[in-house]
Amino acid sequence: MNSYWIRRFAGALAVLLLIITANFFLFRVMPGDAVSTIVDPRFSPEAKEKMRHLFGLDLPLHQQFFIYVRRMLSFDFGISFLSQRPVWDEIKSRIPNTLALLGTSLLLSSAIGTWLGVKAARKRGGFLEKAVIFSGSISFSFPSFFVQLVLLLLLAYTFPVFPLRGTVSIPMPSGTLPRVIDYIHHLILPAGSLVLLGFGSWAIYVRNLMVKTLGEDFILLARARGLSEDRIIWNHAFRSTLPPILTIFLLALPGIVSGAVITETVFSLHGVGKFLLDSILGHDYPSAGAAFYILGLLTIASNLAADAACTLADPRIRVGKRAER
Amino acid sequence: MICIRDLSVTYDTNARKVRAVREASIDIHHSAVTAIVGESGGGKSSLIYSILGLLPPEATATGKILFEGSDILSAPEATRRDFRGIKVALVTQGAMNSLTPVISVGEQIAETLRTRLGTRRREAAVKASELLEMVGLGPSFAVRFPHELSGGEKQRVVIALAISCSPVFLLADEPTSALDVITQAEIITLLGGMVRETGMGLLLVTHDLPLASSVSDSISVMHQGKIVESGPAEKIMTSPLHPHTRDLVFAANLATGRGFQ
Amino acid sequence: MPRWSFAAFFIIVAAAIAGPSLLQTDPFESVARPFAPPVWTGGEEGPALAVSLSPSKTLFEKKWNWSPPENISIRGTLSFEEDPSASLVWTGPGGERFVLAVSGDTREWLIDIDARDVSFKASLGVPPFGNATSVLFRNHENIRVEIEGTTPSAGKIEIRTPGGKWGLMGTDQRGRDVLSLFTEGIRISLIVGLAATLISSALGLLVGLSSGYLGGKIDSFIMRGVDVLLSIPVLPILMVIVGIWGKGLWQLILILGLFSWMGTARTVRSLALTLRESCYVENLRSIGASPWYILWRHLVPEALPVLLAAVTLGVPGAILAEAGLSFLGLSDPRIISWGRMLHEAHGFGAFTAGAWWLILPPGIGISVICLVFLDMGRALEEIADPRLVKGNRK
Amino acid sequence: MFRGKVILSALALLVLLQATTAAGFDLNAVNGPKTKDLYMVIYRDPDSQMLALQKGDVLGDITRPVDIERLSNFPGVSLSISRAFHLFFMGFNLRIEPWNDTTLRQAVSMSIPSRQIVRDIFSGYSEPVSTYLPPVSPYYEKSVKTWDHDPAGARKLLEEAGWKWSPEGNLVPPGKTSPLEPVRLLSPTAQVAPTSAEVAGRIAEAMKALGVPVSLEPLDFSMMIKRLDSHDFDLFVMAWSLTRDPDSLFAFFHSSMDVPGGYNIQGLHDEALDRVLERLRWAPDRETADKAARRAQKMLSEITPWIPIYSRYMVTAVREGWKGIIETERTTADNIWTLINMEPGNGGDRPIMWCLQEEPRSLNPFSTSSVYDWQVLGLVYDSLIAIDPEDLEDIPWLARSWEVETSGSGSTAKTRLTFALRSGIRWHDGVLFTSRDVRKSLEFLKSREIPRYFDNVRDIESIETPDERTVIVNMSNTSFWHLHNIGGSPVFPAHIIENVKDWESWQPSREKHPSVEGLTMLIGTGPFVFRKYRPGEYVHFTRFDDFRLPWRD
Repeated sequence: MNSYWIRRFAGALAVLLLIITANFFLFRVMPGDAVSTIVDPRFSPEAKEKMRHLFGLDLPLHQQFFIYVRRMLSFDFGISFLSQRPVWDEIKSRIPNTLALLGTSLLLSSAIGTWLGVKAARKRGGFLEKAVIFSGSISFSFPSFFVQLVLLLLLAYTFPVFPLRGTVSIPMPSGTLPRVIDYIHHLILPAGSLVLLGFGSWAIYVRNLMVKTLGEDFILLARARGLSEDRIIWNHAFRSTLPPILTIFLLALPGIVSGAVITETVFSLHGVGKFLLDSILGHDYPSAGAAFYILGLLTIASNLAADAACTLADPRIRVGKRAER
Repeated sequence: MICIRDLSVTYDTNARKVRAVREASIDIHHSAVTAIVGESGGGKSSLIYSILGLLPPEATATGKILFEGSDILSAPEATRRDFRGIKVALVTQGAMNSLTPVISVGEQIAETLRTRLGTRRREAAVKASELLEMVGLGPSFAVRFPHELSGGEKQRVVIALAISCSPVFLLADEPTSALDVITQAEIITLLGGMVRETGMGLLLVTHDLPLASSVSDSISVMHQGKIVESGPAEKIMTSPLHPHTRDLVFAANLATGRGFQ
Repeated sequence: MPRWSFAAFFIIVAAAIAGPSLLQTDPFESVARPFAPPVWTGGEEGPALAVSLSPSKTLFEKKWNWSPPENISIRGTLSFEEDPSASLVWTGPGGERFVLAVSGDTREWLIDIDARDVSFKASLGVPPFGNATSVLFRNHENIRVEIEGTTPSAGKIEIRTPGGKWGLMGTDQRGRDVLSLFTEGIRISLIVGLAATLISSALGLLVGLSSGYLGGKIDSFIMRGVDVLLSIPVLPILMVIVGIWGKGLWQLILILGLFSWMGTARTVRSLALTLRESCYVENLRSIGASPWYILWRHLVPEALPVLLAAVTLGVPGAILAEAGLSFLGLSDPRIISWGRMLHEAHGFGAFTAGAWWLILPPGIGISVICLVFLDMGRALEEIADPRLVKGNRK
Repeated sequence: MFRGKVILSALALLVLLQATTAAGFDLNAVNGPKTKDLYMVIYRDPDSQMLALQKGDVLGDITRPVDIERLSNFPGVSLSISRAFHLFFMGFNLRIEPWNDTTLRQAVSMSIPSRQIVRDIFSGYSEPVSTYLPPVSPYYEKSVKTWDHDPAGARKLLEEAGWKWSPEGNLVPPGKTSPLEPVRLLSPTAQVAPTSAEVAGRIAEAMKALGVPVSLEPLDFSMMIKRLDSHDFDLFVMAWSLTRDPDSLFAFFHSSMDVPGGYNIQGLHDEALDRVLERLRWAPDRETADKAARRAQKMLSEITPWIPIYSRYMVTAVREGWKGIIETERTTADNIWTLINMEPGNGGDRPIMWCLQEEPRSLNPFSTSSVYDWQVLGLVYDSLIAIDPEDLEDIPWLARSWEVETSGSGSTAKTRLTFALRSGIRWHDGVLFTSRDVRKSLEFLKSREIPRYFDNVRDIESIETPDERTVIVNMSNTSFWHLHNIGGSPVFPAHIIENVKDWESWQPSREKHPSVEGLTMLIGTGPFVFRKYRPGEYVHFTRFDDFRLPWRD
């Protein structure tokens, strides 16, 4: 059993190393030179040279690589070129927002999607099945930023139900409970739009899996034993489809992380995704690398979590092959 | 006993209409083994599923199936559902996934006992291990998962599940065709033994005539949805009337080296 | 069984090929005022005015029955025989006279007036944010413009007011015709969608078949690689690479193709695995057929329906990825794609200007194309795997 | 304002700008800071900024023409407009053929329709210029040779100089047979600077019409700067934001500045111009500086190393319901005086919500060069001299009065600045402000050679503080601008910067103040006390009660 886990952790480590190396080379290859983004009539040539030395851009490449790996693992991302502040400080304040957005939208869209998927598989040809297929295709085809822009315009401007931007209203309400409510109130539109866009694809995946499972022999036998339809659907069919559903979790995760980047841009949320975009546009090596690294870490961590859940749900992996008799 | 009178089952997939069973009539008696023999795909399974009321949506069954005198074909779904497992049980071919892969074998049996007979949790667990023993599997199997069992062991669990609520009739649809010859023999003797001990009626559906003749009391031959010939096992084996039956008997003797009398 | 999507697909392809040449306006050239609503929307915006004054016609008069136009521009040069003393006089609402320009001391009189110039507004006493034309035009009143003083010997001046409305889909923030931008966008979306997916499917087929068929060490190694690649968020890495490679259309297509083959590789591998164990491949191998022969003559045709379904389902993914990247501003500015249109709409204030005719078409366009490919993909999928159809008892 | 007879001229424009300001502006009437709380709210997305402005909780600057038009007739919002220290131009690479040919440059500048470009792209909300200093600058010279838009005249000019056109319409230099090879115009990408990319497109079109085969090359900003620093370009477009001092002309056009990374990007080497620029740079007094600046502008318009295109207007949206907004001809409502003087119209105490369009980067006064940081730091740190918003003259701030003396003569002449400081000024943490703070600040900037202040403090020879109220700064050479450079630098609290070891990573806004509760190490003498910066959301200030305007002493 633990050989399984060792392999999973080794895989995760491999992904981590790949991200760090990709990170290092991708940004070093970037044309453009960091210092030159800080252009100010008052800067003289010698001043610019000083800045270039400050960020250690004049060391040989391999030396920079080893320092880079060591620093990445210790979360010391160096100084951001744009803000001259430790990158970790910048990202630290942004991670909670991204986590909140990612977490809620992932859980909600998977929960709603799964529940609808099972219901649709149950009544084949029913109205619900058509609705699920339609909503699924919508979430596959509608560009997320377009839907979000329209939602923002409708629900934040024409009918000011939700706040326009950011994660906290100004001036900040005092006391923890009002602040939490205020935070949630700010998060409803962004996370809600991600759920709206995401649950359809979940429903379709789950419906297809359930349809396959319901065609198996053991369902026929369970029916032959006179078990109630609910028990058959939830205790037998759903429980056996749970492991593959959790693997969809793995596949959907990178997509959701990418979705977060666009959502943070549209709703001007202070998150890691938006930070990645700004750093890339500003040729800010350390920040862009760090943001990409954090997004990668988030994906790996959730991969392992989904893996763990998958093993718990699927005895074929958890139990493996115990000795005969 | 179950009397099936002029049962016809037709499937109309949007491609074409298929009449799988055409006015079949057969009687299934208590504590006796009735066999239906025919080439595979001849409508045998449709017959079993119409008894159970588990035909797919696009299939329609006409005719009458009398269970202890009352026609269950037209009975409402609730009563038919109540029948399943208590009155009439099913054993299928037992290909790879005849058991829910994620629930332990013992739990699946206990679950049936709890939900169908309302037995309490601890008692159901005890009964489950007894059932496993009855079908020749030790108590240690209760905690095992289906993927840890061999084909034969899985089939035994399916049988245990079927008889868990001591049904009046057991319908077996090709129960042994996926197994090797030795396990085949063991399963058939197990089934035969149960019919004798509990007085349960067994409807054995198979394409294997020698196997059928070795255990069943009466045999009906089915060809293209119609029952062409019925009769006691020896009569069918010794003096087949219908040409199709004769071909089957000839093939059976050829296989067992007895040659043609 | 042909579904609506196949018909829609051909219409879209036809529109992409024939579209741009049918429309006479060039997508880059500005044709009307920025954010001009489409013609068929309500409102009493006046029509476009295009009149010229010349030595033979020094006066122009018209009754103006609409609200003041967005802008008026009077441009041209007049030349005189001797030193001129002429002035361009505008008689507006209530007979008020405005001298818009006076001839200089040279024989050439260059007139260049535009109502948007802050200095022109100042000369009419209109605050810098006001609308100069509101002084010159009023609903249901005459407008008169005349060259007084010495009559010019040659030359011409043109008086133009951009129409309040424009064409079927109005104009964008630069006054460019949205309809021609939209049809241009169809072509780009199709090219990106199809090309990127072809690359990714070809790669997917290659990797999937070889790893599925060869099996063993290679298979587990490739599959580990696929898992690693699948666990990296695609958009961030696309952003990073596009940031480096530059934003050309073909680089974008190549990158999209290189980062979306993993899904297809997985499906094809699982298909190849099942086929490899199936009997007829076993027999082929037993009669001495070479692996390549088996792969090429049998596995590939078998994998084709699944692949075709995967391709059509992959197109929406590529189109949305391109739209996402252009929305973030990471695509080539010279290429008009729907994502680009939405990016510029978002960046240049189409939302605050309420220019729905600039926002809805690209958004809906992307969705329609994706729905079409989705439906075709599902139709193909059902051919490849009938069990998804209703009723699946064997 | 009279109707009837109308004369179109720039004069009318000046009259116009007066009309929009409050009735007669008197600096001494300014008092404050009045409101208790000031929030700088971060709105990075222009749409959400517009929505906030319309819904009424924020005041701020707007740039997009569509926003200006929408807010101009929006109830409850009033707009103020003024010229800005901004100049957008196209530069040539004078080091290579054919751009070293002056007539060609003059002809090209005649072919570019700056007025039409400003109309189409800015809907008129920018000012076409043809000089090398923005019109708002006090040293702006109007009577220079302006190459007005006249395509036919441009072709005539080239024909007289011997240029011909190839059959395909491309220019053929005099004495050559083959037409000009295709050249590339570097411009920032539309993502970074949308309007600049549009203007570059229009310029390329105009030059193609003249016969110069130009193609646009959009680049990321840092890539472009790299190409410019290594002189690997033909043409480039650029926008500079300048200061009220004209010494930027020296930085842009003096031949000594033609070094990689220097500002003489176009590589201009002109002996006569160099001498005028040196007179400007090291002018002993205002008159020589003024004369030299105007002379330099006249010479430049002949040489045309650049083609100035436009100078952008600053437009600020102000919510009605606030009293005491300060607008002048040279600045919109967005200035420190307004923040000090404004208060809610109907009494009560509502916080001011001012819109910040970008995240303040590091709030480290030494290392940052982002304008958004300085919108925050400018409220906290004061300087010895302030700038009168009306006529841009120097007015006392931390220094009550000052003297500029030049000792010695000729090449050994040196400038000496003596500042008399105001008394009774306190830092936000209560410590008294003395001459030691000024000396420590200037020494800190010089000793650490901090890039941002490097050019200001480089020529300081010695600093003396005879008593707590006077500071004497001896410069190593003479220049009229020393007063502005030294007097304009922010003054830091000595008791805080003394123990700053590593200025690059100093984070004053994040370190708690050792003794005073609720304060950070971001301590100044300014009208507002920095309280909290919540990344992505807002920067919160409160009123500094001990703050007194100089004329309130």
